[in-house]
Amino acid sequence: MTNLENFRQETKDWLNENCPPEMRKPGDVSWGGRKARFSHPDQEIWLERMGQKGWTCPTWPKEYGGGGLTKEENKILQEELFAIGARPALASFGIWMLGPALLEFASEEQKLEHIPNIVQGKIWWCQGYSEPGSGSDLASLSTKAVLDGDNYIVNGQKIWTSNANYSDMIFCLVRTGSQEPKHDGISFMLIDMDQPGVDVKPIKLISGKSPFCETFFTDAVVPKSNLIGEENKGWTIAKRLLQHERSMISGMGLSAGGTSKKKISGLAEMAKRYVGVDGQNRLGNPFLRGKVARHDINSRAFSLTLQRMGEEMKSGGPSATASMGKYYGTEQNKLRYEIMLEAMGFNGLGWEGEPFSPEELAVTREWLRSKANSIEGGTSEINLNVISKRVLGLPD
Amino acid sequence: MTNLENFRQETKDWLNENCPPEMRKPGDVSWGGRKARFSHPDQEIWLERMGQKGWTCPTWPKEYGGGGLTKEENKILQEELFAIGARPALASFGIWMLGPALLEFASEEQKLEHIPNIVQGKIWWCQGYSEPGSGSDLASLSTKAVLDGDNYIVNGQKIWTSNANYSDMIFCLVRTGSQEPKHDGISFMLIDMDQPGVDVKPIKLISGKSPFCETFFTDAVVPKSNLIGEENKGWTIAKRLLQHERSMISGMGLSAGGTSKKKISGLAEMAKRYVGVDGQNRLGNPFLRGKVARHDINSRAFSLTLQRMGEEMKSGGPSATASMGKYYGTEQNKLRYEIMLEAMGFNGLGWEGEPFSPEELAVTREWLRSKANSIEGGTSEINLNVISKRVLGLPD
Amino acid sequence: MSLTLNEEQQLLKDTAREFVQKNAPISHFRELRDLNDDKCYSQDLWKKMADLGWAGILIDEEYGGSNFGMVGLGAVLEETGRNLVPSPLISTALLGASLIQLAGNENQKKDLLPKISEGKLTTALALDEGARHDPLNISTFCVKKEKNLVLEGRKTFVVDGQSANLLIVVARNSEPNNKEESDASRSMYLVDPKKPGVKITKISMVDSRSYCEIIFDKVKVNEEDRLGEQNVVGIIDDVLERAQIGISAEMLGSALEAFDQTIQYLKDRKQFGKPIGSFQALQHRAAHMFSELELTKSSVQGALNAIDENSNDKSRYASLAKFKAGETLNLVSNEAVQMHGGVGVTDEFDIGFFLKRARVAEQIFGSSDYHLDRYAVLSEY
Amino acid sequence: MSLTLNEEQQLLKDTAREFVQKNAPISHFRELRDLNDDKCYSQDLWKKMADLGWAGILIDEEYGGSNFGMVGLGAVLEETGRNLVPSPLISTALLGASLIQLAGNENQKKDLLPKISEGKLTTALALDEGARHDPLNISTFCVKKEKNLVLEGRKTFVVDGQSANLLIVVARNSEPNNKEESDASRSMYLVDPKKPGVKITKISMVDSRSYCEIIFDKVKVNEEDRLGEQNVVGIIDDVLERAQIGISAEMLGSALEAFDQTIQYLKDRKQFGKPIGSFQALQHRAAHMFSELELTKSSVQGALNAIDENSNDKSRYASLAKFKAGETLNLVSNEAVQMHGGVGVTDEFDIGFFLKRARVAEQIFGSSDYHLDRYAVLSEY
Repeated sequence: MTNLENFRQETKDWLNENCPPEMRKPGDVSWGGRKARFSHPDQEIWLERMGQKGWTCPTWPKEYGGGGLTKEENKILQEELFAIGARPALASFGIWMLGPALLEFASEEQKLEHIPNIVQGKIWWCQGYSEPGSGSDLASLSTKAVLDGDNYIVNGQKIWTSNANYSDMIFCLVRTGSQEPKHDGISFMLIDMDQPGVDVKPIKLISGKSPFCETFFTDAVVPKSNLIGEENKGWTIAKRLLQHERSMISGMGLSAGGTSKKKISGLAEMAKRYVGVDGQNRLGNPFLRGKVARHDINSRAFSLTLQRMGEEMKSGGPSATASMGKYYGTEQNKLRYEIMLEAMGFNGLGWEGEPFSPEELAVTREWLRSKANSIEGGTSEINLNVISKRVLGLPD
Repeated sequence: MTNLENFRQETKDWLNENCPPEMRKPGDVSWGGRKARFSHPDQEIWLERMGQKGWTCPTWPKEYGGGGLTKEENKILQEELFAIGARPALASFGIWMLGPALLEFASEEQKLEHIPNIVQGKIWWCQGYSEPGSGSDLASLSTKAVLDGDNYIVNGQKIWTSNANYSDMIFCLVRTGSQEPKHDGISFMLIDMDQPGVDVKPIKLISGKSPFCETFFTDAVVPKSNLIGEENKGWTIAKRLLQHERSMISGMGLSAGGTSKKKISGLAEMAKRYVGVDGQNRLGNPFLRGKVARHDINSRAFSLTLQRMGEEMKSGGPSATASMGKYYGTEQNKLRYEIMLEAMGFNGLGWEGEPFSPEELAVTREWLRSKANSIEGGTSEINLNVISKRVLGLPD
Repeated sequence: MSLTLNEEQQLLKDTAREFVQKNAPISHFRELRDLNDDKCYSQDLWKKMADLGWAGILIDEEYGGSNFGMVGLGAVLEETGRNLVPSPLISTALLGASLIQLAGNENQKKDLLPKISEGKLTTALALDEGARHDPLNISTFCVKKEKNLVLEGRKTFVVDGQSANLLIVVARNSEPNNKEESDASRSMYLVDPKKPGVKITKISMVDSRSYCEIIFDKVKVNEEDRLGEQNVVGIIDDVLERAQIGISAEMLGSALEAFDQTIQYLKDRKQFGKPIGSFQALQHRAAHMFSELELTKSSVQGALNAIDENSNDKSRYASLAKFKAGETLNLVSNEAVQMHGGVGVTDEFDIGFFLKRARVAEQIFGSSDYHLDRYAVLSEY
Repeated sequence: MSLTLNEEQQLLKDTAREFVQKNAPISHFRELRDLNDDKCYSQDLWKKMADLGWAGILIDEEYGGSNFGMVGLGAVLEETGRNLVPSPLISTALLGASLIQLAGNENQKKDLLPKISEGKLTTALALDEGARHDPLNISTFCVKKEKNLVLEGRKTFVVDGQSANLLIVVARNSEPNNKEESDASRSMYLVDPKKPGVKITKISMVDSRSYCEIIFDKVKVNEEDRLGEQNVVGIIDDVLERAQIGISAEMLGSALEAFDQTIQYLKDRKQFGKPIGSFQALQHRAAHMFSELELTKSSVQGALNAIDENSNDKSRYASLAKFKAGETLNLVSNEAVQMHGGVGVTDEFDIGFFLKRARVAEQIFGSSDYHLDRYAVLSEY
C-alpha cells in the first residue's frame, strides 16, 4: 500500500469513528467564536475534533495547529468527507482570508498566538477595510491609529464589516502615517472588539437582512503586538488578502452547479417545474430555454476555468486572475437569480407569508442579496481595472 | 383653398409634367459634379429641372438657388415625390454637410459662389477631416496651410475622404496656427482637387470596395477667398458639420424599415424564407425569432425617436443628441446584418459567383461594409463620450 | 401621429410633477411601506388626485370625467412612476373606468362612472389565476344553478384587490371541463368584495404594493351584475392593451428617476480624488442607458397616442411599449444599484425600491418575453 | 480530467507555434488569398506538417500515425488558427483519419491510413446538402441498380473538397422517398473525385478557404468502396463531435490572436496624447473579452480531453466548446475591428481576416444557436 492509500484508510477510519451522525446531514455550519452557539450538540463535538486534528485547515503547518497535509492528502480528505456527506466543521474569514495572510506576513509569536485559534474556531474574525468615504478607493481610508506607549489608540469608522455584531476580533486597515502618498501610511492590525471603544451597528440591506455592520472606533486600544508586518507597510498585506477574498467569492459561483454530474442543471430543473415543457420535453418558453442553456454553458465553462487556474497555479495563493474569477463569478450569480425570477413569475417576487413556499421566499431574498456580490470584496469595475492593467498590461 | 392646398396642387402639376417616367422607378441616384455621368438620359434632365427649381435643397433660401420652401411646404413636396415613387434627383455631401455649414458660417460672396453649385449638382464635394494620426482625436490634425500672398499653400495628408477619386472639390480642416492649444489653430477651407498638388489613392476595404481614399496635398494652392470663417477659428465649423454628418448617418438606419406600415419586417420576412416556419407560422428557429423581434422592436423605437427628436427640435440644425442617433443607429445596423447572416447560414457568406444570388452576395459585402458605420463620422466611443459629457453633464 | 405633448398635455404633466413632488415624494412610499397596512396607498392622496381630475381622466365628461385620454393618463403615470406613488390609478382610473365605459350598459355607466370620477369608488380587475399573466387561461366560471348565477373560482395576484370597493371578475360562461367552442367566451361580473363567499387574502410582494388572492366560493350573482354583454373578450383585450401601455408609462417614469438619481450620484460621489462619473467606463454605460431611455420614451408615447387615435396597429404598440419599458427598467434598476455601490444595496437608500418595483411591474400584464413573443405573432412570424 | 497540457503536449504546442510563425504567418494566408487558386492551401506546407506527424496525429502507430490524440491535435489547431493557416488538418487529419480508423475495415485502414499519415492522401467529407449544418437531413442515396451500387445526390459547402484525393460521401441506404424505418441508416462511400459522374464546382466564400459543391450523377460504386458497415450513423456522430471540438480549438486560436493584436494596438495607437488603451471604457471591454477567452480555453481543453478519455459526457462537451468558441470569436472579431478603428476595416490590415473567418467557422459543423439547442436537448430540457 502506498503512503496515500494508507492515508486514505486512516482517514476513513478516523472519520468513521469521529464524525457524529448528525454532522453527516446537510445543515448549518458553525462559525465558532468565544460565544459560539451550536444548533446541535454534535456540531460542537465535530468542531472540537476536527479543530484538534487541524483538519479545519488541512494544509496549514502543524506547528500552528494546522493539519500539515500535502495537496494530495488534502484531496483525499475532501473526497472522504464528501463520501460520507460530512458538513464542514467550521466556516470563517479567519480560514479564508486572515489565516493565509498571517502565514505569509506575521511574526512567529503572532502566528503562534492567532493561527491555532483560527484552526480551532475559538475566535470569530471580521474584516475592517472599507469606510464610508473609501470604497473602491480603499487606500484613501482615514481611520487613524496613533501610538501611545505600548498601545495604538484607534479612532474612525469602518463599514461593510461582515457579521461584526457576532465577531470577537477584527482585522483592520488603519492609517498610521500621512494621507499622501495614500498607500504608504497604512498599517494592518488586529483589534479586539470586546472593549468599550468599539461600537457596532448593523446595516439593513434591500434583502431585509443585515449581514453587514458599521463599526465605530472611539479611542479603541490595540496592543502594539497586534500590528502585523511593519508600520505603514500594511498595503501589501491588504492587497494579498483581497486576492484571497476574491478567490473565495469567485469560488462561491461553483455551487451554481456547473460541475454537477447530473445531466440537467438546477436552474433548468426549476424552470421546467415553473414553466412546463413542450411536446418534446423541452422547456416550454423557448426564449427562457435559451437563457438557461447559455447560463448553464457559462457556469460550466467557468467551473472548468477555476479548475484550470487551480492546476496552473504554480506557487501557492491566488494571482491577479482572481479578479477575473470574482468578476465573472459574481456576474453569473446575479444573472442566475434574474433567470430564476423570470422562470417563477410572481412566485419569485414574494416578500413574506402565503402563498409563497419558504424556498420561493428565499429566492426573492437571495436575488436581492446577489446584487451586492458584484460590489463587496472589490466591485466588478475594480476587478475589470485590475485585469486590464495587471493582466493585460494596458497603460494608465 | 389654403395656401398649402394650393402649393400641393401646383407641386403635383409640376411633378406630373417634369418628372421623367424613368425617374419614377427605383434606381441609382446621381451625385452630379463637373464630370457627372448619368446612367440614363432622364437622370440628367431630372437633375437639371429639380436643380433649377431649387428642390434638391427645398428649404434653402431662394437667393442662393434653394427652393425657399417652409417646413410645411417641404413636407408636402416630399409626400408628393413619395407618391409618384420619384427617385432623389441628387445625392451629395454638399447637400447634407457642407451646404448647411456654409449657410451658417460663410460670407455672402462665398454663399453666392458655392451654394447654387451644390443645389444644381455642379460640384461633387468630399470631406477632408481625418488624418492617419488624427482619427477620433480630430483636433490634433497636422495638414498645414501657409499663407503666401493671396493663396494658402497646403501640405499634408487626409484619409477616409469619401469618393475623393470622383470629387471636384474638398472641404478641409487644415492647421494655420500652432499645434497647441490644438483646437485654436485650425481653419476650414475649400480646395479645388483639379490641380497638380492634389493626389488621390483609393483605400481597399474588407468588403472589397473602395468608397474611401487617401488624399495627399503637395504645395496645393488655395485662394484666400476659399477660407470659410476666420483663420484659426475653423473648429466651431468643424463641430457643427460633424453634427450634420451624425444626423445624416443616424437617419440611414431608417431604411431598416422600422416605420414600414407592413406587418412583417424585411428582416423577419427574409429569415422566414431562409429558416422556414413551424406549424403555427412562427419563424422556425425560436432563438433567431427572439433576436429578430428584439431588433424589429428596437428599429421601430429608434424610428419613433428620430421622429420625436425632429418634432422637439425648436431651432434648425441637429443637437448633441445627434450623437445618440449616430451611436444607436449604426449599432442597430451592424446588428441587423449579423442577424441576416445567422438567418442565411452559408448562403450569407459568399464572396462571388455561384451558387449565391446577387442579393446574397450583396448581403455579405454590406455586412462587412456595416462594420465601418460605427467608426466613420465619429466612432461609437466618441459619440458615447459626447452623450455623457454634453447631454448628461458628467465631468471630465 | 405626434410624439410630443401639446400645450394642454404638457400643462397636465407639469401639474402632475409638482403635485407628486409636493404631496407624494418617495418618502411617502417609504412611510406607507413601513406602516405595512393592507391598502398600500393613501386615501387622502387619492381624493386629491381625483380632485385634479385624474380618477376620471379616461371618463367622458357626461359621466363626470375629464376625458384627457391615454396621453393624459400616461403623463400622470410617468410622474407617479418617478416617485413610486402607490395609487389606484391603474386599477381604477385605467382598468375600472375603461371596462365600465366600454362594456357597461347605460345604467352601470351612470351609476358607477361618476363615483369613480369623484374618487369615491375604487375597483380591481380579478382576471389572472396563476403566477404569470395569461388572460386566455382561466377556470373561474359563472353559470346558472337553479335560480341564480353562481360564480366560482380563484383569482390571484389581483392588483389593489384588498382596497377596492368593487371587484370586476372575469369568468367563463361554462364550467372549465366544458370543451365546446363557446368556451372561449367570457363575461365580467361586478362583485361587492363583502359578499358572502368572497374571501380575500393579502399577498405580500417585494415591491410593497397591494396584491391579493380572491376565492369565490359559490358566490351568488344576478344578471344585472354582469358588466355589459355575455361575451366581452374583445373589450377585455382592448382594455388590457391600455393597461399594458399605462404601466409602461409608469415604468418609464421609474426608470427616468432611477437614472437621474444615478447620474447625480455619479457627479457627487468621489473616489480616487474625482467624481466617479468622470470614469469613462461608467460614462459609456450611462450614455447607453440614456439612449435606451430615449427609445423607451418614444415607444411609450407612440403607444399612448395609438390608443387615443385608435390606430389599427395599437396591439403591436402595446407590446412595443411594455417590452421596451420592461427591458429598460430592468437595465436601469440594475445599473443604478451597481453604480451606487455599497449604499445601493442598503435599505436606507431609495434606489433599491426601483429594483424591487421593476421586477413586479415587469410581470404585471405580461413579462418582456411574453410581449416579445406577442409582437412577433402580431407581425406574422 | 486535467485541463493543463503535460510536458509532451506542451512541447508539441511550442513546436507548432514556432513552425507556424516560421513557415505560415498570416502573410502566408494573404498570399494564398491573393493567388485565389482552387486548392487554397500550400502542398509544400502540408508535406512539412505531415513530416512533423500532424497528418497522422489521430492515427494509430501501426498505421504510421503519431497517435497524439485530440489534445495534441487541438494544440496544433489552436496554433494554426492563430495564423489562419489553411490546411487539410480538419478535413483529412481529423475527419478522414477518424472516419477511416473508426469505420473502415482492415484493408481500408492498411491501404489508406499510412497514406494520410505521410501526407500523400487528402480527404473531404461530403455530408451536408444545405446552407446550414444538418447531418440528419440528407437526400443523397446509394442503392443497388442492376448489378451496381449507384450513388446519386448533391453535396454542398464541402470543406476542402476541391483539393481532396478521396471523397468520403455520406448517403442514405434507400431513396429519399422511401419512408421506412431503415431510412435513418447511413453508409459512407469512398469516391475518387475523378470518377465519371462526379462534378465539383468551387464555391467562393468570404474567408477565402476551399469549399465546393459536388454533384454525384449516377456514380457507380462497388461494395468495396463502402467505408465499413452498412449503417455507420453512430460513428459519423462521434466523428462530427471530434470535428466540432477541433474547429473550436482552431477558432480559439484565431480569437486569441485577434485579441493579442488588438491589445497591442491599444498600447501603440495614440489619440488625445495617450495610448487609446488607457481609456477605461476600452479597458473594461478588453477585460471582459479576456474573461470570455479564459472560459473558452477551458471549454475547448475540457472537450478535447473528453474525447481522449472517452467521457460519457463528450457530446455535451462538443456543444459547450463549439458554442463558446463561436460566441467568443464573434465577440472578439467584432471588437477587434471596432477597436482598430478606421484601419480595422481596410483590407491592408490583417484584423479583418479574423472577422471573415469567424462567421464561416461558426457555420461549419453547427452554428452557436444549433449547439445551444443541442446542449439543452442533451441536458434534457
